[in-house]
Amino acid sequence: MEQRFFSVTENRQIAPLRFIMKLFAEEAGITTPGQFINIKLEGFTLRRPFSVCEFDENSLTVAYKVVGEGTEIMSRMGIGKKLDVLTGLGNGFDTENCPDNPLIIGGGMGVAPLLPLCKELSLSGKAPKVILGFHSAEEIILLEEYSSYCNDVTVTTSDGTAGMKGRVTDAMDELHNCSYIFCCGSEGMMKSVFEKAKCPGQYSFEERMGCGFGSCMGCSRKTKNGYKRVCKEGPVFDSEEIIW
Amino acid sequence: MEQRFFSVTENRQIAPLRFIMKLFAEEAGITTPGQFINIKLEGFTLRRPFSVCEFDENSLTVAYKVVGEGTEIMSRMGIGKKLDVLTGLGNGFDTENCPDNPLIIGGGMGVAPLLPLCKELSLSGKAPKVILGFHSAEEIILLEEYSSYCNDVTVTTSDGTAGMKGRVTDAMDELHNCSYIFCCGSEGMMKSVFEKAKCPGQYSFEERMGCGFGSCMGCSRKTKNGYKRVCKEGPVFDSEEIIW
Amino acid sequence: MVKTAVELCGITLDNPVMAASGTFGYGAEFAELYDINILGSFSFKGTTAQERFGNPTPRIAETSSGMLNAVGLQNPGVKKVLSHELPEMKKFFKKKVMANISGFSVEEYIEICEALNDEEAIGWYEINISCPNVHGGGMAFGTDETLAALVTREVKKVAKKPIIIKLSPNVTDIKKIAAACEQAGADGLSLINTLMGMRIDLKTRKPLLANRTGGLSGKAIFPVALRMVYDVYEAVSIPIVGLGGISSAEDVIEMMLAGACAVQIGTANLTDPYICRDIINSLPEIMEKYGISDIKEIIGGAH
Amino acid sequence: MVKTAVELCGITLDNPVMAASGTFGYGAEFAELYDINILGSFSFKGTTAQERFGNPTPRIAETSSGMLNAVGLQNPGVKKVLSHELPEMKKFFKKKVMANISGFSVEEYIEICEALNDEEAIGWYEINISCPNVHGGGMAFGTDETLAALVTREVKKVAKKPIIIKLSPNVTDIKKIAAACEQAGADGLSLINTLMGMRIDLKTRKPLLANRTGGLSGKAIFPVALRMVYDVYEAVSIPIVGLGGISSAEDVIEMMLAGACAVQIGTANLTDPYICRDIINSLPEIMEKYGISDIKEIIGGAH
Ligand SMILES: Cc1cc2nc3c(=O)[nH]c(=O)nc-3n(C[C@H](O)[C@H](O)[C@H](O)COP(=O)(O)OP(=O)(O)OC[C@H]3O[C@@H](n4cnc5c(N)ncnc54)[C@H](O)[C@@H]3O)c2cc1C
Ligand SMILES: Cc1cc2nc3c(=O)[nH]c(=O)nc-3n(C[C@H](O)[C@H](O)[C@H](O)COP(=O)(O)OP(=O)(O)OC[C@H]3O[C@@H](n4cnc5c(N)ncnc54)[C@H](O)[C@@H]3O)c2cc1C
Ligand SMILES: Cc1cc2nc3c(=O)[nH]c(=O)nc-3n(C[C@H](O)[C@H](O)[C@H](O)COP(=O)(O)O)c2cc1C
Ligand SMILES: Cc1cc2nc3c(=O)[nH]c(=O)nc-3n(C[C@H](O)[C@H](O)[C@H](O)COP(=O)(O)O)c2cc1C
Ligand code: FES
Ligand code: FES
Repeated sequence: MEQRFFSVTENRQIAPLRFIMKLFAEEAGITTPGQFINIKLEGFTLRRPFSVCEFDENSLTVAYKVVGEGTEIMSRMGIGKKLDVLTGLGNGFDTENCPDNPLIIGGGMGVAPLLPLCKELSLSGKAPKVILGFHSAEEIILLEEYSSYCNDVTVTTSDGTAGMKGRVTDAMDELHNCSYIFCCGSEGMMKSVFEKAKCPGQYSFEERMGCGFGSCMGCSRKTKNGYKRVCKEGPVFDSEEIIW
Repeated sequence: MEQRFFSVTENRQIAPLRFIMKLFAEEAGITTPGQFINIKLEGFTLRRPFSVCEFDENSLTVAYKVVGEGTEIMSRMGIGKKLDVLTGLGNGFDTENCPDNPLIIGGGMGVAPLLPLCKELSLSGKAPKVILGFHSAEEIILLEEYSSYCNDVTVTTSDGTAGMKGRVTDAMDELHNCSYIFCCGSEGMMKSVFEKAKCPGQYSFEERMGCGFGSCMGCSRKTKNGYKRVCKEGPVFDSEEIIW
Repeated sequence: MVKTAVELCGITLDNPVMAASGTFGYGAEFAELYDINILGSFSFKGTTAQERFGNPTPRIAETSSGMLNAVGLQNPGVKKVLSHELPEMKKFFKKKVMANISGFSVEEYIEICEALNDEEAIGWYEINISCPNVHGGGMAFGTDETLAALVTREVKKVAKKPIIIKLSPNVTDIKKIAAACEQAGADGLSLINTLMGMRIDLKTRKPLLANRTGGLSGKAIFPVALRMVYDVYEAVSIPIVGLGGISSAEDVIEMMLAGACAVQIGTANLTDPYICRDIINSLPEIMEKYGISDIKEIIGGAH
Repeated sequence: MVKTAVELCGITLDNPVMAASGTFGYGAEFAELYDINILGSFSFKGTTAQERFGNPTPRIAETSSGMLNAVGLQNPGVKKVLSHELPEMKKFFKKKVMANISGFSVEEYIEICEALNDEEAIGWYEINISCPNVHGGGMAFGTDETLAALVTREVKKVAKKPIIIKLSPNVTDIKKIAAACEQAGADGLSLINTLMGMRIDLKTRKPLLANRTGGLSGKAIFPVALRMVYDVYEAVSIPIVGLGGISSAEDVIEMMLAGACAVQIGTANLTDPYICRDIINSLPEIMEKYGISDIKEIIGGAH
């Protein structure tokens, strides 16, 4: 974990209530797909945690949805705005021990942290398949980016306005012999995926956070290996240790 | 009283820790010298009250000293900044019943509300004399402006770095037969002036304010005519009613 | 169209938004700014039997998301309120007003109620047993359930209006005090008054307020007020007026979900004199946003 | 050079700034960021006899200038603290640490003290009788002067370190409780723990925290903490550790003027993990600004 001052270099709407913010610093501090940052917003006690959906040495991008006061303020930030950010938070996905054809499943804003994972897996010569689930066509985000790294991307929408009508678990039916899963989405969605998949994998969780760096025990989760902090030992947990 | 949104058209340092801010709105809402405004600053519960030191129909100016967090933030505001202001507050000076040669005495930032009074008196054909007291030369403000309305301005400084060395009351010694006084400064200074002057006059007071428009009783002052609100029946009180 | 009317002790309010005592005077300053008849009602400045100057100044200090006041119940006394303030008020306010009554003894509360009993403009008495800013004054009644019950019982005997007891948050167990007031005959409760607080001036190294301590109000105390309304709602069955740090229509709804059937806005009126109007105007839209068609139906909805 | 050292129950602190229990873990996360030996000291996470998971999540909510937490004393239990957390901590923290001890019975407090008595790294016990987030837990002791005195007396009998009783602000009269603890043998007091508060989610219409209520901390509560430290300073003669909403060197000085001989920083560590370092670094400059050459001399200066 490091504290860095980033400047906003891009902040644009990509779908109703959904935005992309690109941040620049001398060192971005993200080393692994699935890590997150915690942004300080003036006037608020708690920072706001966001997964990183793209990063290189000196920049990172977050895709965010406006849900409350903090994200509303973010959506109005202009280019050049300086932000106090804690970066390099959380464990991120472990890509070392996964098979060659993992399945990546994201739901809603949960597609964000899986994008750099998809990129890394593809670049390292693996051939991930991707399922992205949304409520409706207008909520689709990051699809182009996924398609640029992977040519097997399935989109589902609950209302059928784009891609396959249904849920991500319906799309899983089409895919035989999936042996490893990377997943991020609502807890309910992830549980369905896990139950359907019956295979090992890694799941990324959200929790309301106090600090975001392990000092307050605000975000604990019971696991088969004892109590773990979503912000420190997580947000990514191995399917073997998750208690649903 | 009215709520108006002003924009900052000028904000510049005029002496160490002392600034001038000019504000523009369609109607400035100030009708009488000695009135004040109450500025809302983001993130604070209480507004900040400032006397108006110059005004016309659609603009007004405040001269302020940086003393705490709020004025520090003001000092960094750029041109174009929009401010939520309650304007037209307080009674202001009554200029109808004063003789032709009133004495105007200001101390420190207390010189601010007396400037438009000096202007009005001069323009209405009266011949005010002015005494402005400061700690030292570097704290002198608005002297040029006073001199443009009045050619009998005496400056005193406690340390003798400019004008006459001493206090405003020392300067009063030089002036014979003063028959009416307009005064603003610290309460201690005003009391000395009053005791020395032994003549009628009007004195402008400061008090910590809750609302600034008469609804909270935060700023009450005992007077010979009962309890009065500095923000509503004041800030200017007639010497006859003041209990020192 | 959403429905915003609520009932408070038998009187219908067009909407649950009232202005809180001590921040709205007798309404005159606000009536210059907007038609205050849009309010559900308001509670006027705490009134004592005799005229009071209150505490010396400074009476006001700022805090993070809040303020301290130590006004100390400055008011013209009940006779002058009847002869001057209320006749003035009736020129611009046509609804029932809430009379905030503060006293230093049970006899004083009774004396004030008796004096106000025949004033038609008054809809409710708000019995302030919780002012933290007067020594030997109201707050002692509000911090002891036996005394709270005593005031309630004696006032109830003479009061010709519903009595709403205004509780202090400076207590270990507000549920106990609330229940004691209910048992003693209170028609309703209002909570919270201010939390005791203080600031010290680093330059003088002395307390900023002449009274040393003051009452903390404003957004900072909203979660404390909400918790107390929530707890008291489970302890009593009389209506609750919820207040403390409310500054938006969302806060109004949150407070009503906790159990308030009406709310009061205090400090926010000082920061923004139009806040009550703005909240009332935005309430229908915010209700729609959260799927509320009749605001009455959400009272206590979080339980 | 200004002097920043203070003394707390016989141990000298290089400066009065400590980190508060529950916001600093066992120091490890902060030691990665800066050398935490610059701190006066810190109080580690509330420790119980057995391991505790604490409350279900969500445990955290935001409020104006503050936050709510309902962690519920998650900790590995005293044995593991001794065998794992403290040995780890000693690798990077060379000063005496404050052990925050939480219990559900007098016996539990005693058991924990006995277990920790021989640990040299511990300078003081901070006996937390004020956690609002565990049912049937610590706060009951902190809201009743007889119980508070009982815990103090029994713990004092076995404790081989000075005992500092951490008081709850959720009480009618904190002076009474403070005095009872002093009489029962407390070596010092720390105050305040969190104020009980709550938030409701407008979308679900249910309390935001799984535990329903939580403890309010952060800048919002600073004036309440200050008032309590000020009052307690007049009621006792043992040293007071002041905390609640401190987030700047100015706040440290204000709290010490009220009567604290040392301070703790809690919530501010979560907003800004470098805050303790920054406060310590700026303290000399701010002391000079207000003409303070030796910080010890301002303790209680506002009285
Ligand atoms: C590890 C992690 C990664 C995340 N990644 C993303 C992402 O890539 N894109 C995205 O849009 N959102 C993401 N979120 C959720 C995001 O943090 C919240 O939507 C955001 O904090 C809401 O702030 P607000 O002020 O708009 O909402 P408010 O509801 O006003 O916030 C109030 C408080 O609740 C917290 N909060 C509200 N919703 C959530 C939530 N779902 N999870 C955690 N805390 C919450 C806020 O942080 C704040 O402390 C992530 C959350 C976590 C824990
Ligand atoms: C009627 C009136 C007219 C004034 N005119 C001027 C003027 O023309 N120029 C000028 O420089 N100052 C003037 N002041 C004082 C000015 O209001 C304060 O200096 C300013 O509010 C300080 O704000 P702060 O946030 O920087 O200080 P802080 O000390 O951080 O403020 C904390 C709180 O105390 C209040 N406060 C602090 N000092 C004073 C004070 N002296 N009087 C009243 N409230 C205070 C603030 O408004 C705020 O509510 C006037 C005050 C009043 C009442
Ligand atoms: C300046 C001021 C004066 C007050 N005077 C009274 C009063 O006379 N009687 C009373 O019952 N409450 C009084 N209060 C308390 C408020 O009515 C209210 O209970 C409290 O401020 C909390 O609400 P808020 O946070 O919305 O201000 C006063 C509050 C303030 C700020
Ligand atoms: C997340 C969190 C956890 C806490 N855990 C403890 C604890 O275990 N023991 C304790 O005595 N106080 C605990 N506290 C209370 C703090 O130590 C402190 O008393 C309180 O937060 C007020 O200080 P602050 O406003 O600086 O945070 C906790 C506070 C927070 C925010
Ligand atoms: S949020 Fe503080 S430990 Fe995870
Ligand atoms: S400041 Fe509110 S009445 Fe004057």
